[in-house]
Amino acid sequence: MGLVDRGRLPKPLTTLFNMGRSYSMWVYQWGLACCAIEMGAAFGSPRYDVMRLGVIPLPASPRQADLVVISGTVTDKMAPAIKRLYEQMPEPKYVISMGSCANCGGPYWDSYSVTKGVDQIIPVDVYVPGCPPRPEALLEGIVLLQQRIKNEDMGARWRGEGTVPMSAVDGESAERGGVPVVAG
Amino acid sequence: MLAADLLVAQNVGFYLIAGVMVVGALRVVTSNNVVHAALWLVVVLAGAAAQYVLLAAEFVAITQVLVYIGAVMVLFLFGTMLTRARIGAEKDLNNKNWVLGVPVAVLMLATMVIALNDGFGNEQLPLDAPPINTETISDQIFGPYLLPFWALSFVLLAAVIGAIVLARKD
Amino acid sequence: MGVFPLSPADTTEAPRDERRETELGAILGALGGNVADSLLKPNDDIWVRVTTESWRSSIETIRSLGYAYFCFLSAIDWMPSPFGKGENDPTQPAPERDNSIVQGYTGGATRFQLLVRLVMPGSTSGVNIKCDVPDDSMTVESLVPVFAGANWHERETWEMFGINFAGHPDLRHMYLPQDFEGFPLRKDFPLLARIVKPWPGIVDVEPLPGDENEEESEQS
Amino acid sequence: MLLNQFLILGAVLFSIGVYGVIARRNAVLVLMSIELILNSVNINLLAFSLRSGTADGHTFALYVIAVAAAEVGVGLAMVLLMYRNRRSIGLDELAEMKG
Amino acid sequence: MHALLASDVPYWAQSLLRVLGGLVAVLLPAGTVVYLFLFKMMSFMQSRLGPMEAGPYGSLQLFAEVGKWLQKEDIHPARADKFLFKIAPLVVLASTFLLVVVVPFGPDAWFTNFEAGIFYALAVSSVSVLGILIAGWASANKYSLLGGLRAAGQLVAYELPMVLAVIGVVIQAGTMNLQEIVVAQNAGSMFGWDGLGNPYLLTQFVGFAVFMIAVQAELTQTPFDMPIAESELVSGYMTEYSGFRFLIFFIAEFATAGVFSMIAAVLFLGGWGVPFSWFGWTSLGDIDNWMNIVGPLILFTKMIVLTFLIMWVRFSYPRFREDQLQGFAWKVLIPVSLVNIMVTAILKVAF
Amino acid sequence: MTLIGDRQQLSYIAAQAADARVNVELETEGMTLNIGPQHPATHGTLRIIARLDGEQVVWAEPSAGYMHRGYEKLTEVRTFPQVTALVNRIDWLGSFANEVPFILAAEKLMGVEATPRAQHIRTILFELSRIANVSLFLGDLGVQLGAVTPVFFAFRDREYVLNLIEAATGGRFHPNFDRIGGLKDDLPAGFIDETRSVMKKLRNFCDEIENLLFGNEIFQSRTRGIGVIPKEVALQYGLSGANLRASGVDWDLRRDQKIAMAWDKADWKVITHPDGDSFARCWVRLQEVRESTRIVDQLLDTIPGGPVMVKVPKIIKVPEGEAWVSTENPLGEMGYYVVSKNDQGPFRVKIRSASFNNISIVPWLLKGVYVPDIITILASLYFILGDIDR
Amino acid sequence: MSQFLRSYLTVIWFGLASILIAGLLLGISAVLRPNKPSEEKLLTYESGVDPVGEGWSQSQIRYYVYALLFVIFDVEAVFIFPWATQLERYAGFGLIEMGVFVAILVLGLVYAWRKRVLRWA
Amino acid sequence: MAKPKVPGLLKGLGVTFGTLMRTVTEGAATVQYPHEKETPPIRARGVIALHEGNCTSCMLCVRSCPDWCIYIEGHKELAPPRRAGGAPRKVNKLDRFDIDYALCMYCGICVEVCPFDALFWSPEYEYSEPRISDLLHDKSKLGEWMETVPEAPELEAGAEKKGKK
Repeated sequence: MGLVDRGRLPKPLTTLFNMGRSYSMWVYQWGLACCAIEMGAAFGSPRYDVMRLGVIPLPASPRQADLVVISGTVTDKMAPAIKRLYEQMPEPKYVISMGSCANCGGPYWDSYSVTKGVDQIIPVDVYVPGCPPRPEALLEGIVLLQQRIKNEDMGARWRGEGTVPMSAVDGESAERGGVPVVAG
Repeated sequence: MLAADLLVAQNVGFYLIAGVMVVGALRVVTSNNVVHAALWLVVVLAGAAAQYVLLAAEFVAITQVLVYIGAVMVLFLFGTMLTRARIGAEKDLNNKNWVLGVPVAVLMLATMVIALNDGFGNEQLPLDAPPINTETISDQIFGPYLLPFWALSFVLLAAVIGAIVLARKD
Repeated sequence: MGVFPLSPADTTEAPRDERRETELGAILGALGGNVADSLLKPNDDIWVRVTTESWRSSIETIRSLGYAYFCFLSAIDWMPSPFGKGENDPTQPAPERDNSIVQGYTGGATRFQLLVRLVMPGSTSGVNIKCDVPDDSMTVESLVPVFAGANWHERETWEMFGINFAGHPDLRHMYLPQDFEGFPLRKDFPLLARIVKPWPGIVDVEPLPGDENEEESEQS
Repeated sequence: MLLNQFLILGAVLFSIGVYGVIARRNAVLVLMSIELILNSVNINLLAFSLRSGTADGHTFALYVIAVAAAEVGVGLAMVLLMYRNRRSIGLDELAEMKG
Repeated sequence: MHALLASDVPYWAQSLLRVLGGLVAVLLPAGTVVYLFLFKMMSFMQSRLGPMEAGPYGSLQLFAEVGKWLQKEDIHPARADKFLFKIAPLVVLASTFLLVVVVPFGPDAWFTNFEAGIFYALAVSSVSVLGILIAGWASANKYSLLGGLRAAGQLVAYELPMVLAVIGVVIQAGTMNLQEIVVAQNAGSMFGWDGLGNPYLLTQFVGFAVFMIAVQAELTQTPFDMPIAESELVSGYMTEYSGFRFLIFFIAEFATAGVFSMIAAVLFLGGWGVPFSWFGWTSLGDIDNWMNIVGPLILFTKMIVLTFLIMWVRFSYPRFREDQLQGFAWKVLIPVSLVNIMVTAILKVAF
Repeated sequence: MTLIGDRQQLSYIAAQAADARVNVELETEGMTLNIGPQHPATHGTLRIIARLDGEQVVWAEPSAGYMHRGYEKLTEVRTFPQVTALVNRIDWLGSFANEVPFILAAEKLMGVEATPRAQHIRTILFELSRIANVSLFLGDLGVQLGAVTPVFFAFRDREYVLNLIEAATGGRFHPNFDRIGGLKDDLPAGFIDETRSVMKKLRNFCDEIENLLFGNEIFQSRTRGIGVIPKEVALQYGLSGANLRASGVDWDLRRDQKIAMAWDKADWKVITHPDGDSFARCWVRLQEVRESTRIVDQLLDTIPGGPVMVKVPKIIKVPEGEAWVSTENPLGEMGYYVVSKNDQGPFRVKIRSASFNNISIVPWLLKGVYVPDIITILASLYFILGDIDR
Repeated sequence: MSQFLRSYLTVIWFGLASILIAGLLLGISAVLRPNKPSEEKLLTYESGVDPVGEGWSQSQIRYYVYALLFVIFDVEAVFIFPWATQLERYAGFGLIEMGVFVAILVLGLVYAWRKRVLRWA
Repeated sequence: MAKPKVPGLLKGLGVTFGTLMRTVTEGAATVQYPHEKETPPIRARGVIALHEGNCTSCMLCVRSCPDWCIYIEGHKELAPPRRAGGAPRKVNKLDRFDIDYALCMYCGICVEVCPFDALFWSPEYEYSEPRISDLLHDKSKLGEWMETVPEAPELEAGAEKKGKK
């Protein structure tokens, strides 16, 4: 079974399911370091209120999560736990790497105990730069991810090709070159 | 609706439920996991409640659900989880002489079935008897059976005190 | 001794700090022969170095003088780093450095020194207590019986410097994975990332052709 | 519906319960088997009550349920005590302990 | 509705209609509660907006949720008891469905009309304990087990105040039939004035308070949410559940909130009815047929008010500790409700 | 304010110990519960290993290090400005407060002192970061105890403070605004008025939290008498900040220490509470936010004019010497022991962070409590992972 | 079939309906959803570290005492209900009858209270 | 304590209900991000913009960067003399100026040390990427950010004016 992930659904249905995935992203309450607080601000602050976008920060267990924001420094001691928790999330799952530490090690690039980027252990869908990124920057990352999900080809994801657009034509809108996702 | 239909429907219900109950009861005494046994017991108890309904005993049926399924079974599950409740099969849940139980039970069953057949044969139950309502039961309890009722309160009190004494640490 | 003009308040001649002088006097008096060296910087702080053997008893004595607040315990590795700071050009041989060990205030004889700060609660009267760590045994008495709070600090120091604490209840790794090797805060522990990654600063501006001898590009 | 349907169902449950009481070593399971027996009794009580058209059987069924609840309570408390003292709830071991 | 069905429609169609009605009666409150309260009201209480992007004002958020959960992988941990792990959510959901059976929605719009209606409701509501206990045990997870045990301990502790609180109403109404309780409230009068009927909220205020507190606890909402206490047990007995099975728990939780609110509305707020004196009715037989359409809406409104109360408390309070919770039930609620019963009984006999 | 008497305190502690002992005897197959590294209650990645008997903790130990980033080593390979930028991230909620003691220590070694205006602005920003830090604690406290709403209020009102900090320094979190000898820049226009109105909002927030959480009977029953730390034990473990003051020690480095900051220019109180339980710790913090808003308000009135930077060379070399400076940070006493060898960077920096000491008391404190109390106690001790692990 | 039994049949329909609707949705979900088990994924969740010890504990006896008290009082409630509906007819005597019953049970509660099984420590 | 004591439980309910009412009547504190955006403060450190003309590829920023995340390559060229008849000047020409935003810690040291005013802070923040390599902004991209660099803010009263960024 697994019609969604095999990409065997008619296109309207696929679009529908993609919409469902993009507008209902239960994000895992899991902060690592400084960025966790900015993530908390994005999730918890009424000023940003990520719930508007359909990103629901309720679950505390990976089993109910769709999205995990790796927010902060990944240390070598923490890395196995991160890997495991990512594994324990049910498919389909998405990862946002938030901040320099998670992207590349950031200020601790030369430390003896810090993993140089979370993408060394788990695949990442969107990288949000900043140290820490403003909450809006994280929101932008989430909006970007949502746009990509709306156009996503689950089959390709399943084959391990990452997030690729359903077709090249539609894909144009999903990829953007340096301009903010939603203007104005 | 015809009486025959009624008969059929009720009988079908009875046999279905009875079948489930017997299977459940067998699993209770043969299951090799205590929690599974407890849950099979729930099935039997629910079936019994359904049988009570068929026997037009609404109040008793609901009491069965409330007390047995809602309370006693929770007690059982607590009891098992407080002692030992592993996931998966367990050995040594049975006695060494469990084989002895089979003939005893079969013998007993045979005796009873013969006796019952002798005694009641094909006696029919009244089909359209009005369900015994709460009022009647209430009158029974607070009338002729008042004394057992009060005695019951002492039994319950004794149970509370006894259980607290037993379950306390000191 | 600052190179820059001190603020007017500090330019007065050799300030005296009578409060600290009394305090130091009391400490020296109580410790007696256990003191190896001491230093008082007026309006700044007190340093006392005690002998290794009397480490725990000295701390106990000082505590009984009213310094009941355990601030921190750590160590200092006085060996200059063999790697320098973010070696400018790893392709070049490391520049000659003075690699002799020079201890800081109150001197010392060994590469590692322990450092404890105790404070009198409710005031700012504190004292920094140092003691040498024997280079061979690398073992000092544990302070846990004196200050329960020293437990974690000693674990950290053990993990970071490899200094053993005799009598510590459980010297286990605290920060690093149990199988971590090496003692990161020793000066000779290399930061691999710095050694592996080429410093972007080495890629300097290419000189004009026929201009090779021009070494210094104008920096500001 | 025959009266015997219910009575025989009761008898079957009763026998299974008896088997359980004999065969089971685990005290909690024995208590469960006793519950089976009590339920079979209740079925009989109610069946006869329906036959006679009175509510006596109902009243007694209620009492049986109540007493059964008390019995389970005390029984499990004993099991717990046993477990606490002996780390096992095997009934045969209990017997050995006596002798 | 029932009269209509009984005469013209064959039994199977009746049953089908009832089941469909039941589905609506379970899922509609669940959806409403989740959207209106969990998303919107909670957000507003925190000066936020809640879901806005999926549909206008986030109105399609629930559909997105269902669409998402349908595609989520369903994980059964290797050490779990697979079968029990799988059926536990169904038990909890079934308990909700069995509960909604007794709720009367209008003079003729009911699914069943038991004589011992409220007694039945109390009985089946306790079935969900089994589901939760099984879920906690079968997950083979420590948080789950602790959560399950806590949940069971708590649910049984608060079942009792709930039962006792209801007894006051039963004494007043002299019946356990929910339909008759509704009629008794709406046809009754207070001191000879029948403009309000006699909602038991006014006479059984203590009972109502105890009942609502017990409902709060039965639903494991803050301040009684120890079983799923996030900061302690991650998600309690739901920790290991993923995919649609989790959603079933989720639906059941909020549907049960809705159904319990309906039952509370029936018991204390006059259910589907408005005071009969407004329309000159005196008994069930007099009521006009349109009440079968309006009645459910009235009940629904009352349900919204009561769920608002539940959720309001949920979003305002911190949670108890387990022993405080038990102590509260046994030392406060149960004595209070026993006293309430006694007082009600004495008054009933005296007047 | 109700007090728990000494006798009660002691009997509570004795009861805890006795209970734990009893249960150790009874318990054979207890359960080991991991709280963390990923757990909603751990503010990040602390791990608490607790052996339970039922729900009672027989033995518990925090296992730190999941956020260990090697600060002390990194400071040895960085220059002074780079270290300033780095130490921001130790206590990531009160970043500016992290910079100050380090800069002060460096200034002490160099023998320079910031201008009065710089000192004033430093103090204001210091207190602002304290407010930002502790207000989040107040909200998070609610989450730990199961109340969802306070944290949203906290994030709402904290944003105003962050706006101020960002307007002045350019960073919401990591200002990197302090320089040896003063500040990077002066305040932008409009800052003072804006700050005044924000302080009003913050006081209002404190009232809201007090009504919503602290006044709540459930909250009080959860925190009163839980996790009692007697004075002597607190000093032994080196607890500092609100945790120490909640045990009745009247000690605040802001008041008691003469350093180049402007706290003595304002009139404010040191808050203490004699109980030493979780409630006292939370209460002290709440009051401290109020006091901080008062300090900020007063300091805004008296900002002196002048430059914000003394003249220092562009490439800084700090003369040889050792210096210790600590300040009263939001989490407690944070200090830097800086050893310099006349180089561009420090030779060795020992970072004495408050949470490390505050958390080291946890094994002592958790013995015999119940699982929910673990959460209460941890929340009330208030730690930040970066501050423990560094 | 009598009206009485029909009502209860409805209960069964509802029970079946709940199972059916859940089963249907689970079925759809089973068709749609991916399934990619891995060893790590099937491991019990324990905050990201290896599960320690067994997944069960000898839980506290207190839970049991609470449950027991509940059972006893539940039984009491069962008897109060019919009494409550008929109270009007029983009048004063009914009050006494039930009063005695409840009073005796309350003794149990008081006993439990005095023995401090209602608190934890 | 003359005031009658309101139970804390009710006060708490009052706070949440008050907020609910305020949200309904006055609107939420929310800025609906993708549709409306707040302008960050002028000094906000969002992204570093490069004024290429000012850069002399002196490497000062590269060397002071704690994260080693700036990469500069350049060569020398002869430029026409400033005054007529003077000798041709040697000018550093910038070939490559990359900042790796995946590594950058946004400390601002590079902007501070730049002696030629070639680097500026821009408060822009919207440049998250699905591929990490795209976070390495090259010369032209850094140049684009220049458009978003705001004027330095006015200073608060009492400040000694310095016309520096």
